[in-house]
Amino acid sequence: MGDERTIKIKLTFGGGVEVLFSNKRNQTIALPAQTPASGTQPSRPADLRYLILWMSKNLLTDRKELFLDGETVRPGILVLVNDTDWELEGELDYELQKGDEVVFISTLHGG
Amino acid sequence: MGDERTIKIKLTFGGGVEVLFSNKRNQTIALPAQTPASGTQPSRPADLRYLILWMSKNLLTDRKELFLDGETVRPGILVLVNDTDWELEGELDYELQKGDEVVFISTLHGG
Amino acid sequence: MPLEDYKRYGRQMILEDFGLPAQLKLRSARVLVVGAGGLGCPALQYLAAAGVGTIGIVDPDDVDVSNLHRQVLHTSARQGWPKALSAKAALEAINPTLYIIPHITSLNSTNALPIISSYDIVLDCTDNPATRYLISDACIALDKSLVSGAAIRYDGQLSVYNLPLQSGGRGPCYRCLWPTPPKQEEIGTCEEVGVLGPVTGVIGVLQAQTAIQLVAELGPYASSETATPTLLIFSALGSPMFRSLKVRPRRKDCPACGREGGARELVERGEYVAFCGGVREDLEA
Amino acid sequence: MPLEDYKRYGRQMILEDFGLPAQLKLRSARVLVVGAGGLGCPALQYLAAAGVGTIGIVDPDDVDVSNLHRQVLHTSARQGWPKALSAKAALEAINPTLYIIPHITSLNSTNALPIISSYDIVLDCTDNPATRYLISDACIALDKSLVSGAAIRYDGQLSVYNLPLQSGGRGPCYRCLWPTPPKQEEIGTCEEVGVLGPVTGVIGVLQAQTAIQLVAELGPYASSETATPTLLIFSALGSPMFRSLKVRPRRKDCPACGREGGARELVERGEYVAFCGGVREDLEA
Ligand SMILES: [Zn+2]
Ligand SMILES: [Zn+2]
Repeated sequence: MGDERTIKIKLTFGGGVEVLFSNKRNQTIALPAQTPASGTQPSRPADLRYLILWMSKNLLTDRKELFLDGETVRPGILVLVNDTDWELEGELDYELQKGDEVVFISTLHGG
Repeated sequence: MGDERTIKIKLTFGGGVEVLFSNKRNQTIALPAQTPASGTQPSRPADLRYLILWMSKNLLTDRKELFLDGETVRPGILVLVNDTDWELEGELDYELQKGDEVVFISTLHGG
Repeated sequence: MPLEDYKRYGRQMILEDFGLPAQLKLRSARVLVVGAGGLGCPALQYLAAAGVGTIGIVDPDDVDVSNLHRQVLHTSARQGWPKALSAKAALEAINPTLYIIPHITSLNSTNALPIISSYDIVLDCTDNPATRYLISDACIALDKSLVSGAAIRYDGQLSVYNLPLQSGGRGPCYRCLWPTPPKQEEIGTCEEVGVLGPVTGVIGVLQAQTAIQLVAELGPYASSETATPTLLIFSALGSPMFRSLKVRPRRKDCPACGREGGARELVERGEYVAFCGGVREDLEA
Repeated sequence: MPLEDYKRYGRQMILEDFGLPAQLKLRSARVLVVGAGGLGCPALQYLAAAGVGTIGIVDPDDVDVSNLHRQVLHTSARQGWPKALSAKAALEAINPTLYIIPHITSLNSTNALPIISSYDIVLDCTDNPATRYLISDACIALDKSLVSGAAIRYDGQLSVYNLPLQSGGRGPCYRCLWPTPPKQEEIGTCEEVGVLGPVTGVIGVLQAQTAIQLVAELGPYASSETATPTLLIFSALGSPMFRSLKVRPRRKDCPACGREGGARELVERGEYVAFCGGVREDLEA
């Protein structure tokens, strides 16, 4: 079940965000536990900033602009870690733990 | 937050079982991590058998016969560990882990 | 299907995995709702609106003013009507094309098998422990899925008993989960304990939704999916309000589903204890 | 309170923490439901049944046959009626003692403040993104709690915006959570995408329940409790079906609730984008 260099993360999509990710509501991924070192940037433990980058490279099927806004997600998308708004958890700097579940949802307008 | 000799367990009651436990739906307890040795019985890690005994001694406010049936719970009460029926988890022999949540519920008849 | 039906059901027919096939399954489905009370009213509303072609309603009682805070199909003007007829009138106003069959009777060991046998799926919307065991036994005997709801005070529960599994088998019955009823002193099922209307509403609507999904083979009930037996518990006072619990498979020693013919014997023996001091409760929820 | 009311509301008045005080709070409450569609119908039913004394209904549209698979207050015979009047007729049949105020109009930047100001609590049962921002801004400007529901396809969401907190402050507004609307291509809010009736039913009933609990100060909304801002998400296809998510406090830089007078300016400026290619959507859910 994965080696020490990756951590298992559960991803959940809702409110329409799933259409950007192969229309799957749930995925479990093996995320590198450390970010790759690059130039002057040393490696660091995987955080949400890295997860979003990783997702956009590995999972996003198309239309990056509907998910990404620079290094973060579009303001129309709410991100929750283990059922809590990421704003309460440090946002992009939150360090992911094995088994964490990250939810990406968009608002629904219908009724 | 508790010493090594106890483990924190969350208890949840529903469907009327809560009236046997001070009418509280949720409690967090510090359960001894090992059962006390007694006579020929050596100490063992705390399991659901021990939790039920411990609850009946420490939490049950009255009317033991509405909760207990010998060393287990009355057949009218469903026990779930981390949202799963204890029958799928080894029942009385399930060894409790730090942070486990145990739910005790009774059926509702109304409508 | 008539053009009018395409207009009426269009907003659900365009759903992914729905379409004409699901609509036709609903039209040919026969669903029995036992109890036209707090749970039965919202369940019936959404079954009828969605186009379930044949709907049976079992209820022996008349509409009383004390029902109206939660039993939303009945009206002040229909006080005194049999609930099964009041509900039928309300459903025909929503959707005149359906076949609605009122059964103005309580379910008992004599009529349970003949009534249930002519339906595909049963919704338990009663509030009577004895009737809950009877309905479950009859559904086992007749191999019907049972969408069971319950609500009291601020709490509700929802489960599908005898759920068809991908393995070809069936999930547990009511007796597998609840081999003996709770004692009277424990939970006050029998006194007048009160219930918040929307609690019955939420559970009743979810019963209709589950029945629609079973009939139309949607979501967890699609043939490609593996629906697992769960118990949804709800509390209006809880935080979170909903929890989904994974429950056991059938008990091998269950007197109803554990051996061939067991359930039918139980129904025919008819020893459904009058749990509440011998006095039969109202059937209605 | 008249004896008739004790009979009608008895089964909820005997609930723990309910009683006569809660019933009187409901009777004197004024609740506005914006949208008498898929969410508004079940919400209105349970508000009226429970005895909310004054209920306003905002909807500019007429009953159409395509509504009837989910908008359970309307009937085949009332096709063509303004929904606000059809809903009023249905509610008066359930509970003739209430004061039901139809507003046959869409909410806009001119009428939002005057209409909302005469109510205590607002239910957003619309399906129009522009109206959702407008209602939220108006509720911030007027300091009203907003019980917001949404449903599309198999999915639903429920949240209380501007929730009174024990600290004396208020929870986030709609803009705090959703500062910019989703793009049109992303989620198809604008095409006809379909919705399963019971999904609107579950969310609508929960909106009524939440409003009743806010008015009667029940459960998490009791003055002794600490209600925290949450977003309930629901999917009929999900397993589990419900999840409760803990959301952020107010954004300090929110243009509506982040500074005194901001929300009123937004309403008065009235620049609510017609998100869907300039065509106003149906208000009804
Ligand atoms: Zn069984
Ligand atoms: Zn705000």
